[in-house]
Order: sequence, then C-alpha cells, then structure tokens
Amino acid sequence: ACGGAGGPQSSGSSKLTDDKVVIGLLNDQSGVYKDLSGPNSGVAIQMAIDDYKAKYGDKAVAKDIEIVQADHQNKADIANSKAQEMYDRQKADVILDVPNSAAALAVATQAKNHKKLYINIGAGSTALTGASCNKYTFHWAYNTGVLARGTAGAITKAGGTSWNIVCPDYAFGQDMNKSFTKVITADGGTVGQSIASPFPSDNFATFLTKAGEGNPKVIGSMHAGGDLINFVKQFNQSPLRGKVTLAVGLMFITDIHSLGVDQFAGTQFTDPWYWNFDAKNKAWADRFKAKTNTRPSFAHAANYSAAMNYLEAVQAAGTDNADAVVAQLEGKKIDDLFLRNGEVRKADHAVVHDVYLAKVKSSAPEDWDYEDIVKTIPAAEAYGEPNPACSMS
Amino acid sequence: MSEQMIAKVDVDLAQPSILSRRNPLRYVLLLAGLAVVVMLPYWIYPPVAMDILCWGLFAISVDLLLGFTGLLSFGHAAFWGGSAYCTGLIASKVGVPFPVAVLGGALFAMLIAWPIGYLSVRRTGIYFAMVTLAFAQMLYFVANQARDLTGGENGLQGIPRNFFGIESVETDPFYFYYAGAVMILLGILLAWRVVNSPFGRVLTAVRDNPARARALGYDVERYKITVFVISAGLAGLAGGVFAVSHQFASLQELMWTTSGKVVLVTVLGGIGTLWGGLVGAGIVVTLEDYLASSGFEGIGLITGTIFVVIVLLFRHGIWGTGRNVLRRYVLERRKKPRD
Amino acid sequence: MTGTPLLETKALTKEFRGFRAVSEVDLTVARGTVHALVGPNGAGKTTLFNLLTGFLSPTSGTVVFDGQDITGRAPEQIAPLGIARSFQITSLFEAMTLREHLELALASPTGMGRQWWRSVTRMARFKDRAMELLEDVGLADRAGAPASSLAYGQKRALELAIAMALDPKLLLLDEPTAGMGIEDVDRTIALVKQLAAGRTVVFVDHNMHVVGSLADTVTVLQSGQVLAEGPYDQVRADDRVITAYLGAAHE
Amino acid sequence: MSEQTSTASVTSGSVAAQTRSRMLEVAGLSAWYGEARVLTDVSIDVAPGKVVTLVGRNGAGKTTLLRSVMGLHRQTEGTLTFDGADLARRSPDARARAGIGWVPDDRGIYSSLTVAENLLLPPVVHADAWSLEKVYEFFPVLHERRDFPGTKLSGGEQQMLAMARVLRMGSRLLLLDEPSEGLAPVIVQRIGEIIREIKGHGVAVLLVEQNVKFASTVADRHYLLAQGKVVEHLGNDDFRAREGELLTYLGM
Amino acid sequence: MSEFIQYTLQGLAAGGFYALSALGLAVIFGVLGVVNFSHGACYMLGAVISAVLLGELHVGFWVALVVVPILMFAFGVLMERLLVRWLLALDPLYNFLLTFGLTLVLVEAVKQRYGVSGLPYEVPAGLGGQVSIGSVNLSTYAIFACLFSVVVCVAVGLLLTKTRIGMIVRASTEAPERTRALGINVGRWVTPVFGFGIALAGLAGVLAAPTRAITAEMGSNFIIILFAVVVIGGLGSILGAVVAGFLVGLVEAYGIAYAPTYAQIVIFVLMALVVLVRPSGLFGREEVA
Ligand SMILES: Nc1ncnc2c1ncn2[C@@H]1O[C@H](COP(=O)(O)OP(=O)(O)OP(=O)(O)O)[C@@H](O)[C@H]1O
Ligand SMILES: Nc1ncnc2c1ncn2[C@@H]1O[C@H](COP(=O)(O)OP(=O)(O)OP(=O)(O)O)[C@@H](O)[C@H]1O
Ligand SMILES: [Mg+2]
Ligand SMILES: [Mg+2]
Repeated sequence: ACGGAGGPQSSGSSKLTDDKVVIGLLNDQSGVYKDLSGPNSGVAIQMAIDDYKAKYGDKAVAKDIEIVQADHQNKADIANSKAQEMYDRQKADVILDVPNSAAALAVATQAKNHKKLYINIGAGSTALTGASCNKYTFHWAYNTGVLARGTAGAITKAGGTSWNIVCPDYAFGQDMNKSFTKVITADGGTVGQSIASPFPSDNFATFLTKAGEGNPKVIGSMHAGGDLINFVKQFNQSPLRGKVTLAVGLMFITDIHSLGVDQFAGTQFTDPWYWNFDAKNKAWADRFKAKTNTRPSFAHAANYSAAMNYLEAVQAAGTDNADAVVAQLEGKKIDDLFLRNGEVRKADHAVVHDVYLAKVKSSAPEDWDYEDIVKTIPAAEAYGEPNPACSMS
Repeated sequence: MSEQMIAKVDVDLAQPSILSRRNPLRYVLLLAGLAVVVMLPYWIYPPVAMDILCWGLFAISVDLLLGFTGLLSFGHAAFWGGSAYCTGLIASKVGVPFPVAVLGGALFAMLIAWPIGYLSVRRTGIYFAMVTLAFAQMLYFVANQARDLTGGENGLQGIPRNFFGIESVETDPFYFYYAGAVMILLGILLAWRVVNSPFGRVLTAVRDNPARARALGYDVERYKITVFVISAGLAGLAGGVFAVSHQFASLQELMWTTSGKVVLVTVLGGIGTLWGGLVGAGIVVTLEDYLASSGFEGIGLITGTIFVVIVLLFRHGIWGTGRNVLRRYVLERRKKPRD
Repeated sequence: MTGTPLLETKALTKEFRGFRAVSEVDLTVARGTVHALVGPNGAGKTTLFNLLTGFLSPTSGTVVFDGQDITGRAPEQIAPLGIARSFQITSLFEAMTLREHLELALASPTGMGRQWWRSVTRMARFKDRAMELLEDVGLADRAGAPASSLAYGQKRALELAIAMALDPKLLLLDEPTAGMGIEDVDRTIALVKQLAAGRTVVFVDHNMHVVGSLADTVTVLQSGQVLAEGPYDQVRADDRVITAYLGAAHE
Repeated sequence: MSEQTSTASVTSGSVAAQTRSRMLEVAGLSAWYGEARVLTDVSIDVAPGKVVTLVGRNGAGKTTLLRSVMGLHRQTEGTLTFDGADLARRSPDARARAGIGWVPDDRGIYSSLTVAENLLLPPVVHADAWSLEKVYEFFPVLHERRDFPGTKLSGGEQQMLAMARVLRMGSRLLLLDEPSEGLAPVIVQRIGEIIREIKGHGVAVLLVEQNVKFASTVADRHYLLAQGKVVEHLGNDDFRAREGELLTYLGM
Repeated sequence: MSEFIQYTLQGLAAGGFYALSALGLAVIFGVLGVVNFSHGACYMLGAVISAVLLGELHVGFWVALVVVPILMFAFGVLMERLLVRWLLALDPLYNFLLTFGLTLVLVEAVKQRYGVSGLPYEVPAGLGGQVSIGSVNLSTYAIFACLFSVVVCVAVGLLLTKTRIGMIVRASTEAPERTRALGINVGRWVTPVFGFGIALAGLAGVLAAPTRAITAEMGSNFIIILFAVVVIGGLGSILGAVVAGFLVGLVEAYGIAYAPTYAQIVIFVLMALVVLVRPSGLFGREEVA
C-alpha cells in the first residue's frame, strides 16, 4: 500500500484512471519565476479545462478534471519529491511546467519511472530533448537552442556581424554561448571574444570594458534574471550605449516590466510568444487579464496550450492511459493560441513552432505592451534538426 | 546545610544527562524513538520520510560541532553536497551497491574536510562560521565549473539505486527507506558514541576554555580538526543517502542556503542535544513539504519567523526545552521522598 | 642527570610591540627545589610563565627543560613533558563539575582523550584519585557542582588541584594563594610542601609569608630583568628589593 | 607607628559618624542564587569619610553583598539607602552616577579598550574626581602602558587600573572587592595611602579584604561575615585586640 | 597600460562600494559583537525603499540618500529593541542565527509585496554619462559612488575611534553589566549604534539602486562577499573593512580582466590566504589563545 510505482490501471466502467484526469502544476510560486509562470499558470490551465469542457460538453471523455499545484521553490529535491507524490498519491496523469533545469530533469526521470506524462514549459535545457529525453516527457515552449538561432541568426543576417559575448559561468550560460557562436559564425559573423562572468554577479563594469574591446557591432548578454538587469543597467551607464547593439540571450517580458522599457529600449531578443502579436493572442490575453489583472507571459500561454492539447489527446484516445495519450500526441500538428505551425516532433518530443524576434519599444503605450515583433522565425529555422543524442529510451 | 542540598539540585540541572543508564525511562524513550523511525513511512510519504532522516543526521553532524565543540559551521553544505556528487558519481560510474557509494561519498567529504578544517579551526566563534561559509562557496564554484562531471545547474541526474539486485528496494521508495534508514542510524550511533566518549568530554573542555585545555596537554587544534572531519563524514553520509534517495545531486546541495537550513534545523531541534536534530528535521522537512502544496507563497516568512522565535524564546530548541521540562519533573519526584 | 638543572632559560626575551616585558632572563631552577619568583606588578612574572609553558613564544633566547630545548613549542606539546601550571586569572571549564575537571586532567597523559569510540564511563577510573585531590584542597563536598558556582577562593583551590592532578615534574603556580583567607593560605602552603616532595616547583606570590615558608630560592624580577636572587632571608634584606618591591614600611 | 596615630584619630571620628547622616545603609538584606540563600538578614552601614571592612572566609558572601549594593545582583530582599535615598528601584548605572563606585574582584578591565580608554570611560560624578594627570602621577605604569589593550596588563597592573578608574569618577562611596589581591607589597602600601587620602575628602569605603593586616591599617570598623550572616561588628581597636580569636572563630 | 589603469580605476570604484557596505557590518560587530547576517537584507531594503520612493512617491535619488538612511536607522532601532538586544549578553552566535532568520523574513516580505522580478530605478540626472581621460572611461555615477563612500567611511572611522561614543559602545558590548556599574546607561548607546550600522547598510542600498537590479534577493550573495571582506580586513576593525573593501574591489577587477572565470573565486582564495597567514585578518586584533 505504501509507495510503489503504480502503472496505469483501468478501473471499472470509466476509461480514466481513478475516474478522473488530474493535471499537476509544479512550478516556482514564490521565487524568481513566480511572475513569469507561478500561480497564474494555474489560472491558464483552468482556462484550458473550461474551454475543453465547453468544446466537448457531454461528449467529453474527461468529465472530472482536477488541478493539483505545488511550489517547488526552485529546489530540485522538492520538485522531485512533489512530482513523485503527484504521480503516486495525487494520481496526477500529467505534470506541467517545472522551471529550473535540475528540477525539470529530475521530474523527467520520475515521469519515465512512473510512466506518466510530463510536459515541460519553464525550463530551457536542451538535455530534455537530448540525452535525457524519454517517451513521457515533452518540451513545449522553447529551448536555449531556439533562442540562439532566433536572436543570433536574425541579428547577424541583419548586418550585426561582429560580436562580443558575455555569458554567465554556468552550464546554461556556456550552452547559450556555444549555440550563439555557432549560429553567428554559420551566418557569416564573427565572435571576437566570449567572456565568462561569475554567477551571480552584480558588478559588470569591468566586463563591459572588456566587452567593448575591439569595437564590436553587437554585444550579446547571456544573463538571466537579476544578472541580466544588472548587466543592462550598467551597460546603459557605459560608453557602449548607443554605439553598440545589445542582444540578449534569454529575456522575459517580466524583466522588461521590472526594469522599465526605457532601460531596455532597442534590445533584441527571441520571444516564443507575445500577447499583443495578433488579434487571437490579444483576445486570449484579454480573457486572461480579466481573471488575473495582468497580461500573460509566454509561459502562461504555453501552459494553456499544453493542458488543452493534453486534454484533446485524452479525448482522441478515449482514455488517459499515458501510452495512448503519448501516441496521440506524437507527430501531431497543432496550430493554436500558442503554437503556430506547431508539431510535436516524434523523434525527440520537442514541440516545434514559430518563434519571434522581438525588439523592446522605447515607450510603452500600456503596461506590458513592450515589444515590437521584428520578425517571425519559422519553426524549422528555430528548432533545426532533432537532437541526435536523444534515443527515446 | 539545607542550602547546600538545594545548591546541589540546581547543579544537577546543568548536568548533561538526568536519566542514568539504569533508568528504564531511558530505554522506553530509545525504543519509542526507534519505533517512530520504523513507522515513519507509514505516516509520511516515504521519500519525504527519507529526507527527514537525512536532514536529521545532517543536523546532528552540525550539532556535533556547534553544540559539543562550540564551532558553528556555516559551510556544511560543502560536505553534504560534496558527498552527494561523489556518491552519485561512484554509483553511476562504478555501479556499486548504493551503501558502498555512500560510504565513498562520506569518505570524500572527510577528505575535503581536512584542509578546510585545518584552515578554519584557527579561528573560533563567528569567524569560524564565516570562514567555513567562504570555503563552501569555493566548493560550490568548483562544482559549477566542473560541469562535465557534475552537470552544472542541470545537476547529476539519474543516480542509480543499486542494492544487490533487490528490486523492491531499488524501485520502491517505501523499501528504499529502510535500507537508507539503516545507514543513517549507523551515522547517528557514531555521533552518539563520539559525544559520550572521552573524546567528547575533551571537546566540551575545548568548547568551554581552550587555553585551559591546552595547558592540560590537549592539542586543541587537533581535536577540533578531528571532530570537524568526523562531522563532515556524518554530513557526507547523510548527503549521500539523500542523493541516492532523490537519484540526483544538484548545485542546490552546495549552496549556502543549504548550510543555513541545516543550522536552522539544528537550532530548532536544540543545540547540544544531539537528538534534537532529528526533531528539527522532522518539523522543517514536513513543513516545507506541506507548504509546497498549500498554496501559501511566503514560505520564507514562516521558516524565518520560526527561526527568530526559537532563537529568541526557546534557545534550547524543542528537544532541549522538552528535556528541561522532563528533568524538572524527574527532580521534583526525586526530591519528594527526601523531604 | 641529577646534576643538571631541571629548567634553564638563557637570555630569554619577550617583546610586545617594542615593549620588553621579559628581558634577557637567565633563570636556573635546580631539581627538587621550590623556587619563588617575586617582583613588582608588571615585572614579567606571568609572561615568563607563559614563555615557559608555550602560551607565548619568545622573541629571543632559549628554554631548556630536562635537557631538552623546548623553545617555541606549543602548550599541548610542553604539558606532556611534565610541566603543569595554574593560571593567575582563574581559568576553568565553567559548565563542568569539579570531578570532571580532575578526571580530564588525570586522563590527559594517558591519551584516553583521543578515544572517540569508547564510552565516557571509562573516565570514571580516575574517580578515586580525583576525589582524593579534591579532598586535599577541601572541595570534596562540591565534587558534583559546576565550577561556575564556586566562590573565587574555591576556584583558586581547584586550580591547584588540577595542577596536582597532572603530576608534573615541574609545577608552575601563578599566585596560588591570591584571594585566599589565612587558614586557606596555610593549608595551601602545607599542600605545596607536600607536593614539592620529589618535584620541582616554581611559584609567584606577593604574600611574603608564603614566599618565606616555601621557597628555597627566590628570584626577584623587575622590569623584566633579574634584580636579585638567593635564599629568602638574603633577598628580603637586599636594599634594591626593598625599594623596588617590598616597600619601606614592610614589617 | 604612623599607623597607630591615624587609627586613633579614626576611632574618635567614628563616634561622630553615629550622629552624622549615614551614607550607605543596608538593612535586613538577604540574597539568593537560584534557591540557594547566600546572605541572610545582613544589616550594615557606612558613614562618609569612614572605611568599613567586610571580613570573612571564602564563600561567605562578601562579593554578593557588594554586587547587591551595586544593583548587579537582583535576587535580593531588604532595604538599601544611599545618602538618604532608596536605592531599591534604581539601575546600576543610576547608582553609579549617584556616587557609588565599584572595583570588582575580577578587576573588570575591558580588553577592547586601551588603558587610557578604560580610565576615561566612566563619567565623572563628583568634583573631587581625580584628574587623569593625578592618576598617571600615582600610577606611572598606567601612563607608560596607556595605549595597550586593557587586558594586556599584568594582573597587578589591572588591579591598579580598576582602582584608578573609580578614583577618576570621584565616587562618594567605594565598594572595593579585595583591592590588595595580587599586588606587590609596595603597591599595597600605596593603595593604603590612597584610601586614607580619599577618606579625608569625605569618601566612604566598603572594603572586602582577606588581607586582615592591611585591612586594619585603613579601616574604622569591621563586619565579620560567616555563612552569609553578620556575626560580629567591631571598631578597629577591638578588632586588633581580638584579631587572633576572631580569625580562628571565622576559620580564617 | 591604459587598460590596466582602466581596470584599476574600476576596481577602486567597486572597492569604495564594498568598503561602505562592509563598514556597517564592521561597525555593528566592532561595537556590539554582533555579526549581522541581515546586513545584505538591509542593503536590499535600502535599495527597495529608494525604488518605492521613486516609483510611488516620485521622490528622487538625492532625497532618498538622506531619507532612506533615516528610515533604516529607525528600522535598526526597532530591530535592536525588539530582537537583537535580548541576545547581546549571550554568545554572538545567537545573534548571527537570529539575523539569519530575520533575513529570510525580510527577503520573503519584500517578495510578497514587490514581486520577484525587481523594481526599476534610474541614474540621477547629471550623473548619467561617462568621464573620459585619454582612453580611460569611467561612468560618472561610479566615480560619484566611490567618492561618496570614501567620505562616509572616513567620517565614520573618526566618529568611532576619536570620540567617546565609540569607547562607550565597545565597553557596553564587552561587558554590559559591568559597564552599567560604571555609571553608563548601556541601553541608551547600543541601540543608536545598531541603528547607525543598519543605516549604513541602507545607504549602500541607495547607492546601489541606480546601477544594480533591485530585487528581494539582491543582498543574498552580496552578504557572502561582505563576509569575505571583513574576514580579510579583520573582523571588528573599521580600517580593516575599508582597506579590504578596496582590496577586494581591485582583486576582483584584475580577476575579471585577466582570468574572468576565476574572478569571484579569487576573493575567497584571497581570504583563505589571509586566514592562513594572518588568522586575525589584515587589521584584526590578535586573539589570545
Ligand atoms: N553564580 C553563582 N551561582 C551559584 N552560587 C554562587 C554563585 N556565585 C557565588 N555563589 C555562591 O555564593 C556563596 C557566596 O559567594 P561570594 O562570591 O559572595 O563569596 P565571597 O565571600 O566573596 O568569597 P571569596 O572570598 O572567595 O571571593 C558561595 O558559597 C558561592 O559558592
Ligand atoms: N600580551 C601582552 N601584550 C602586551 N603587553 C603585555 C602582554 N602581556 C603582558 N604584557 C605587559 O608585560 C608586562 C609584564 O606582565 P606580567 O603579566 O608578566 O607581569 P607580572 O610580573 O605577572 O605582574 P603581576 O604581579 O601584576 O601579575 C606588563 O607590563 C604587561 O603590561
Ligand atoms: Mg602576573
Ligand atoms: Mg568574593
């Protein structure tokens, strides 16, 4: 009775395990990713459930749908225990989100052990669709490779051919640096120097001096969160501002919100989704705002999309049996609120879709209206080929 | 004359143990404690129960330094995390059964503890806390840099739980708990032995008056280094089991916040009580687990407030306060027949 | 070996930030004697003790103990050679009982302190000796009390008992009778006499009665230098000693 | 011999003290450590310009009495008046500013302050306070060491520093806890001179001494304390006359 | 060569900031014997309050430079009265732990109120540009912050070593009871000094606001570096904290310039070396064994 990895069991009349579908939301509800995803992702998932019920009414396979949430506080061990508990005790059929790559990878392992689904949204690690990929894990929103191909490719092609890169000295930063360099050189640009900065760091004066050496056209910052804000603030106080284009590896709309558009004005970055991109997005964002009093980030939209497509797959399979749902999802082409030209790639479970090169406006017409979409980067270009390291064991 | 007697009773209050070896209550308590350990996974989700034991031993290792030697290590994450990585690497690269890997990890923790201890014990008090903290930061840095080995912030994932091919232990957290618990209990036993040994007595002397201890011929620095290394070994043991239980090791394990958390657990349980660490761990881990799914967002508010209140009002921690109450009760009972 | 002195310092000097607390002191302590060290406050007596026991390392000069050069060694290396000391300003383990203090001292030379795998009850083997020592200094009835609850004079007595417990070849006592009443002083004198049998003792005291009754030889220090040396009666009659230390009105 | 005369004048003065206002009056004082009672119903008084000693063997409760007067020991019962004012509710610092100075038995020198700072720390509470120059003149060694951390002084030097520190305050009542302990005979004589001098300025002294010889050279009256009780109260002449008997009685 | 000068100046600029930030820590330790773990959190509060003043009340940098330290002083007074004071007589470890707990509370409270992604702040008018001498460039603001820090450090140093206040407070810390018996109302002094130390942390926060990310976590790693600074300088030594602040700033800048990967670890290596060679820090008092 205690513990034990419970595989899917069909019980009685219903085709659903435990007579209901349970969606687990496991993310950071109190730390750095709270605003980006956090509790509002629960709202987005609820919207998906409502839409699903409205769409299928009496015909819905999943009549009883429950959300269970937990705050992993950005700690992998808590994420790991909570994921096990969700699968084991709370009978979750799928877990969504899990920002923080160590936590996401741990949850992916649990998904594999428990033979239940995990759809990652918040974490960008390419390992999820590479060496650590598995049958039950999907990578929905973006990965670091996409960011590089988006930002580096677009800027280099637009004439920003000489770069200096400052990257935080941890795996993500180094990965980003490698991906950027690869794309820049492939597109005919050069990277003068890549400078690793300690993580975390709040004094970038000397890094900026070094980054300005050799008069590059573009300075790429691969920082995230607080480091990114530090970097940009100090970039703006340096002689580089105005002379050099600032390209950012990983930036979220919440970063712009916190620092103010004027500080970021003109900065270019890749966004997997933007709420004010077209009427469809805007309409959904209005609904979202009515419930949360704020505008959605890409993560909120992605959580919605992932939950919705999971439920659609359950509907199509007629059961929430994980293997059946996976079979439904694999290879599926999707075009919805979040995914444009989307496809759940069978080979590595990357969910590929169009992404966007965004440029920060110089003034915001309304709160959260911060981005001009410079260019749509087609799915194929953004995602490239499936990672050969993935063996889908 | 009667004054003298009262004075002695007061004196008794300051004594380490009130329950003599022959007192049956002692064994009742011990058995009750063991029973709790055995029953824990029935009451609490097994992986969480395992966490409690791991953090309990980790806290005990800190208490060995703090409560019994007067050294506050604020860098014990180095040994917990260092061992977690090392255990993970041994388990996945060599493929030995996990207890062997854990012992390897603990050994590694002791190995790195030696130079760190050698440098740190030159300072006492708050200085020691800050120096150990800084060394732990260095290790964090090294682990972050050595990402080929450690996986950087992705962590070292997929640590196998080999256990002599016994499938249930390897896959089911419930059975794994008992295998892990045996290792943890061994660690606790060791800590208990150290505290109640001649060596432990010298440690108390070193804590209270190092200059005096030196004049008695005790090499204070060597004693401090020794206990530091033993403590690191215990922390390593706990960290190793923790890593195997979670099947990964992440940079989180080496972060200073982990050092802070274990001190919190120790203080909550009661400094200088040894067993208090387990109680503290029980509370902190279940609280964290509960808060994670409670929808309450300000976890730090709660843990921080508990910490402040404990330090301010219940300095002896939960175990220590309880023990004092019990002691007073026992003494009352003893006094009566004499009057 | 009996011919050689037990302790010998040569040109021993200690400077603190340019200030010479002990200056070129040549001190010779013969085996089996009781040697008093007196001198005005700040003459360097305690500093000299600290140099002899390794709590300070000398700026220059050497310390030879029992034919061995021990200059600059650490206290924990010197103590096992057979030098024990009491502290001028009492220095105890506040939370420990008196008996535990003595057990700890008695256990030191046996190396038992390093045994972390054994039960602490093994230290009880020193219990009888510990109680004997406490009896000697009149503290037996407080054996189970923590040191913190002792009055000042009692603490001094405990200091003495601890020094005795170490059963040293050379016993250094820094003002063993300071803060004691006359009866206790007399008892202490008797104790030290008893202790001195087969041992060498060097002590500091400002009580001339104590110095007179115990010392075979008296060395007078002043400003870190040896001012006079000799038997008590000779030294106390020395004019320089009277002006520098005893004072005109003394007796 | 000069001692003889000074003692004589003191004895005659003590009669006047009975009629003059008492500077310190302790009545019915009991004190505890936890449940252990260490003082029982102690009543003593000290008049201005007089030196009163507390004599008793180790552990008799002398230090505890001084600490109670200073307000540092709080587990007490009984009344304390100083210059006619009730002390019971006043904090130690208020008592010090009212004119009570304390030289603790452990000397109480600050390691984080230099010698000079140790001297300058307490406030001056009376016009009779010694100036720094006067202190240095009396204790040249303190001048020499003035920039050293206080606790780097030798034991005896620390004793001098503690004494000098209260003189700098100009307190009206000095509580001296074994001031001669650890001092070279020359210095003890010097302390005696100081006590006699400040007496002349109307300062009252409550002196705890083990060194009975020294005590009898400066004191006017003596209280004998045994096991926390006052067992005898006598003038200096009586004390000297019965010294041997009393000491045996006290077990000193 | 000009590069070297550039790095040196940048190191000094950062060092001034480290010095000011460590100063409050050193003051509180030097006089109260408390290692204030919440120093980083108080620094964060200083920055957050500045941002809130600007964002919600439109109160600018120069006013914040005065107002925030006053507010933080009041906060420090409260903190001392309500919490720290009760543990002053005990082992310093207790206050270390207390302030650690308080840090968790403060960080979380700010997160709850102002979110996690940070608050905006601008460089004050007039300090926005750069100063260039030859090929050497420095941001005007960095120069200002450094000079300002130096002035504050010198003033504080004089206050604590050359006045009675410093003396009284050191004595009160070492032995509060005894100090009371010497006629000094200990409580009256300890509180304002603690408040003053906290105010210095707040001041550092204001100075940081224009150049750093203002988030609840901004002090969490900073405090660790500050610990290294005070260990290097010698705990409790004001001069040590200041000198070590500059030293760390320089070492860090050269580290970034010539071995960027190791820029942060060099601080800790430096610390280890200092502990090895001079356990009491560069300016620390020797401890008696
Ligand atoms: N902190 C304490 N806790 C418990 N008992 C104490 C404490 N301090 C002193 N005592 C006891 O109170 C009694 C009186 O002590 P006190 O220090 O007043 O004696 P004293 O006359 O000054 O002795 P001495 O001449 O040795 O200084 C002693 O029996 C002592 O053991
Ligand atoms: N650690 C130190 N740092 C600086 N000066 C010191 C130190 N230790 C001692 N001194 C100085 O050295 C001198 C000798 O001190 P010491 O303690 O040896 O004197 P002493 O002869 O024992 O005097 P007493 O009889 O008063 O105890 C004193 O003037 C003292 O101020
Ligand atoms: Mg001395
Ligand atoms: Mg006394």
